[in-house]
Amino acid sequence: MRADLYHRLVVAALVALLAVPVLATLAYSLAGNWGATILPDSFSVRWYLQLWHDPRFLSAFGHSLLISVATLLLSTLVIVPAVFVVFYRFPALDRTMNLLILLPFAVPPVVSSVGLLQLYADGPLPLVGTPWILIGCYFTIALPFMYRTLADSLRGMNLHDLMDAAHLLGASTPRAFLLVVAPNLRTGLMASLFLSFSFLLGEFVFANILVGTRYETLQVYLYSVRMTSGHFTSAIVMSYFVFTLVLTWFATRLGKQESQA
Amino acid sequence: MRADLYHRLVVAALVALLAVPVLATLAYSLAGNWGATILPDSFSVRWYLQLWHDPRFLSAFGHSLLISVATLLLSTLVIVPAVFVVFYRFPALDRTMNLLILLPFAVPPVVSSVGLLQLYADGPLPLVGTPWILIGCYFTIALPFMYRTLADSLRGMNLHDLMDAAHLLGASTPRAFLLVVAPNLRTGLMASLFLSFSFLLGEFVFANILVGTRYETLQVYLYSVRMTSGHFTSAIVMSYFVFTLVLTWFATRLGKQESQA
Amino acid sequence: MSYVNVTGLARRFGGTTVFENVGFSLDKGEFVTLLGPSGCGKSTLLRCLAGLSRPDAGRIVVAGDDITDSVPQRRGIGMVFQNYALFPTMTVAANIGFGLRMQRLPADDIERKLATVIDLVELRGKESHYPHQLSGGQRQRVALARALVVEPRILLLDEPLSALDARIRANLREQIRDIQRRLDLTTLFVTHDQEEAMILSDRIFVMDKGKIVQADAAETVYTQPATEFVARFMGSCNLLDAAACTRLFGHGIDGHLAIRPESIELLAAAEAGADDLPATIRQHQLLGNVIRYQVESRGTVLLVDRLNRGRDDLLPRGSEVGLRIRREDMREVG
Amino acid sequence: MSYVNVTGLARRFGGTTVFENVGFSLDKGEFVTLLGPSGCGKSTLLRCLAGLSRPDAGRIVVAGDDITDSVPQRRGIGMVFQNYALFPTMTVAANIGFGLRMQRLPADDIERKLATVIDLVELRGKESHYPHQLSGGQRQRVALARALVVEPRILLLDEPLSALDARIRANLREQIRDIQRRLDLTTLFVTHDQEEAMILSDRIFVMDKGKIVQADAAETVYTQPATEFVARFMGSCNLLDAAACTRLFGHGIDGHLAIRPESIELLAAAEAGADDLPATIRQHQLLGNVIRYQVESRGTVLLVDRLNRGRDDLLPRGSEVGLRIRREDMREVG
Repeated sequence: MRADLYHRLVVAALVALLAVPVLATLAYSLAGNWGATILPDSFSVRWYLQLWHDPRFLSAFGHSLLISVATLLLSTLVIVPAVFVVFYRFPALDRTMNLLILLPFAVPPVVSSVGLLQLYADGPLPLVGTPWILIGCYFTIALPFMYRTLADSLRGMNLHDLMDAAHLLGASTPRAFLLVVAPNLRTGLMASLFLSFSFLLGEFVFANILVGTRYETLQVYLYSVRMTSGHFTSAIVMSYFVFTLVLTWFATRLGKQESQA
Repeated sequence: MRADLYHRLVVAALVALLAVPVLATLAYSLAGNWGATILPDSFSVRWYLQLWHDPRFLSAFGHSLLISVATLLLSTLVIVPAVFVVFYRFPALDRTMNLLILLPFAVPPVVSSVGLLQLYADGPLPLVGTPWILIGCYFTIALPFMYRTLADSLRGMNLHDLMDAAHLLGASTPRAFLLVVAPNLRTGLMASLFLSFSFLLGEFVFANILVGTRYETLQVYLYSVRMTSGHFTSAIVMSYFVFTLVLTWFATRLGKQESQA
Repeated sequence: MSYVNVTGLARRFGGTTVFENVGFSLDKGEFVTLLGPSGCGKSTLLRCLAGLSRPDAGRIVVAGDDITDSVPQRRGIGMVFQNYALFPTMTVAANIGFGLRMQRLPADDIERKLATVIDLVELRGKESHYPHQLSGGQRQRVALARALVVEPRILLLDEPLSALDARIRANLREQIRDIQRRLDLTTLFVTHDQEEAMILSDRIFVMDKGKIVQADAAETVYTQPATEFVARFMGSCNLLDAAACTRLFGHGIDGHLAIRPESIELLAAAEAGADDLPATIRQHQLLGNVIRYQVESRGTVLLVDRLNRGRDDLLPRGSEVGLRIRREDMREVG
Repeated sequence: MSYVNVTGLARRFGGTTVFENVGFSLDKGEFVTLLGPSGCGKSTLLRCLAGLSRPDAGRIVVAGDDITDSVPQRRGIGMVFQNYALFPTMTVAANIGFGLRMQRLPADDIERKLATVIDLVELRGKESHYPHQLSGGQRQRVALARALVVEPRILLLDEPLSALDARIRANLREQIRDIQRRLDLTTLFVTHDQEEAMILSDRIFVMDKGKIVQADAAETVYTQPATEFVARFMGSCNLLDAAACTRLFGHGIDGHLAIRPESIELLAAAEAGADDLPATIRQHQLLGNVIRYQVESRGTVLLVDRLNRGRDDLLPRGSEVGLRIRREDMREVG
């Protein structure tokens, strides 16, 4: 029983560690005024209204959505066939891929964006300052998430037997892939897309260094307003937090539907 | 055969996409002078020498190492027992943990650091500007990597049977954990520590917003020198890249030794 | 007074009862098999004995010593798991010596005991191998040695053979039985394989839905099943209801009549006497050493086993035969 | 001319030869089992027939049609896999209808054929279930229906029963054989289970190390094994070397003499004649319907099987008995 109590304490401490800042921020964002007292004097939603009526915020949000969605479309089109090819034809490549996808992850954004700045500032491909360079960059960020999740899905099915069965029933390789394998990847793909999406939406360093205010994204905007009222920024934080929660909930629900179907 | 060729092309394209920028940066960092010609006029290592003799660079590097190592020590001490408790006593908690660890990952650094700025700028815990706040922050970043990897390791062994066997042979729960379970976690722990380490070393947003130049870390330094000579920044990029490669190679070798032992 | 006494043992998970009011005793040195289909509660019963699961009621007494509430560490019970449960980061020697190190024995005592048990399970030369370098049979021998070396009062075996190939299973089976006899070790063996149970055991406890429905010597359980379940579970059996009985023997019964296929004698029609049943061969199946006939007599199809003694001996489909069934081979079951 | 003709088939992986110079023929409607231990090359041979693996040499002719170089899609071969290989995101009906949709048949043809085959495998009512909602036996019936509905010229079964429980295995075995007979379908069945092979097959091809070492009817393979390997693999067997032969029968042989335990008759010592061997019971094992005796005669231990006919019939250890072995039950093997 004493051991049990200790175990429960460890878990409770961990949860508290993550929950306390969220609750404090929520209180701050809803506070009309918060002076020397422990609890705020009044509550109001004006910081939220101010944020969601700011045209600069809305345009930055739009830019971010556009870039993220474009990146994920590109990634899906490239990675889904690629991971299938790796597993079906060149399973030995999986090891290499697992190292390769770690590289963009291990080289920090400041370093690689500085590198990219050199390469694409001018010369034959003057991409710096355009959304295109961000899409390229973000592709390499999304790659690890998507490759890993899709690879797990493929590892979890009898890929070769399923393909063999489909072939013997008269399906060509592309048809077998589309009809038999691809539907199995949907859950994994959705999960990794949602995760990549929320990560890309939150990316700051590449956006700031490579594009900056020339095509302002959400994070660059948020960064630039970070020194205005603390209540306002708390409202930003909570809006974002709720947005993420909704996304996660949606992704989970989608995953459940899939597994029930 | 035509299908095969197509498959090879897809894979080759993917590899090239990742390799070309690296090679270009390498050439640029070694170029003494690079005018209008396709290849540089001369090669030299002076950009590397300049970087590795800059005291500000070395002190920032030291700060980063210190913070990263401290974070990973803290994480190991908290997460290893926590994940064991979750799997051994409260396996139902694993689902909750999997959602929980996504949160710090899904809320973008700019947003959460702005939130933390509100909370810890003054008040009872004026942590902003000190390395302590970074260690706390980085702990939540390292959490997902480490929890996931350790959870995979635990899932991969017959945790309950191993513990039962150890109990029947006279071991208490803590001894069974230390002697039987912990050695199985070593490979996974090492891999996740290396991954977290290279990620933390590359973290910029939290470091910049929460601490800035008051305790300058590597990325903050690199960011501040990004507009100096392109050759110099290319040398930075390549140094970092090599450092990461060496770390990865080391981690892989360690993993191999483990699995042979 | 028996060596092990279990009385009124019960275990529930949430609302469902795994088993209830289970009682039995084991003599010192006895080899008893707990036999039943998967889900009948036999593994949970074993885990209760080991202290890995807490019974909701009942008492467990070993050598006069009530261990019902003891922790697993202090029960003096050794256990071998189906999946071996070897410690993957330890060598064979470290695995086997684990229990001795927990007892903080002096190093040369450990050495000596290790050497003995390693010879016993024939693993000499494998001491510094890791579990993943061993075959399934070798792994299970390591697990056995690890349980034996601490000299447990009872050895529990939880389906230790079911992950192994047929040939290795047969060998290891003999080896376990041999070691158990040499050490005079009270052993409780859990399996769902009736052949394994019959070959190994002094007694068999047949479990069905959380109850021990029969506890007897292997021969008795096989030839005199207490219930229809036991009759069905222990090999093939002709189970006749009241109507079939009346047709065949002229008198009905309560419940079922169980007749083993091998206890029915097939006679040429000419040899059959007045007491034998007239019958017709419908089909036959070659099972290897046995040929199984489907024989119809008075509207009932019976299975009859006969040794496979070559082509000339085979009775073709449609042959008229006589069936001789001795009274003592018929058994009424509930 | 046979329906299927395979000649000189060979398959190598890198440097190792899986099989070489394999040839056989199947008649239309024949049920043939490819029997062998794991790793003998039987699955690879099956995959070569299906076109899923490319043979390095040899020809495969089906109904006069050389399909050696055809793609799997055009061979008209159906296959059932050990792990079912059902399409997880499709319902039972969609799984079974997959092959028909690939042939772009009109919707009502598909409906009609689906209905017929679903009745055949007794899956009516399960059409809109997904594979994960089915039991193992049901899944394998879906896989069977999926292979059958396109009316293949040959049906290949790759250990389709080995993932199933004993009881379900026996049922499905009968069902497969029954359907195969009704459709008069040429079938090649791969297994490592000799009992399964004997019960199901018209003929058995025994494979050992990439060679078909015997191809005969089940009875013949069992009673007249061509090699020592076949004798050992098909159930228990007494294999006597030249020395033991000389001691027992007064004359030696080349190779080994194989005698099945069930073909030896145990006689009371008094009944034994001059031609019978004097022997002593050493041990017995209850195998269920059979009791296996270890009997020693002139320094050689022989296994002898006898039907289990109750306690009175049991010969105690140490009894003096006579062994009667008929000349035609002894077989010299290589």
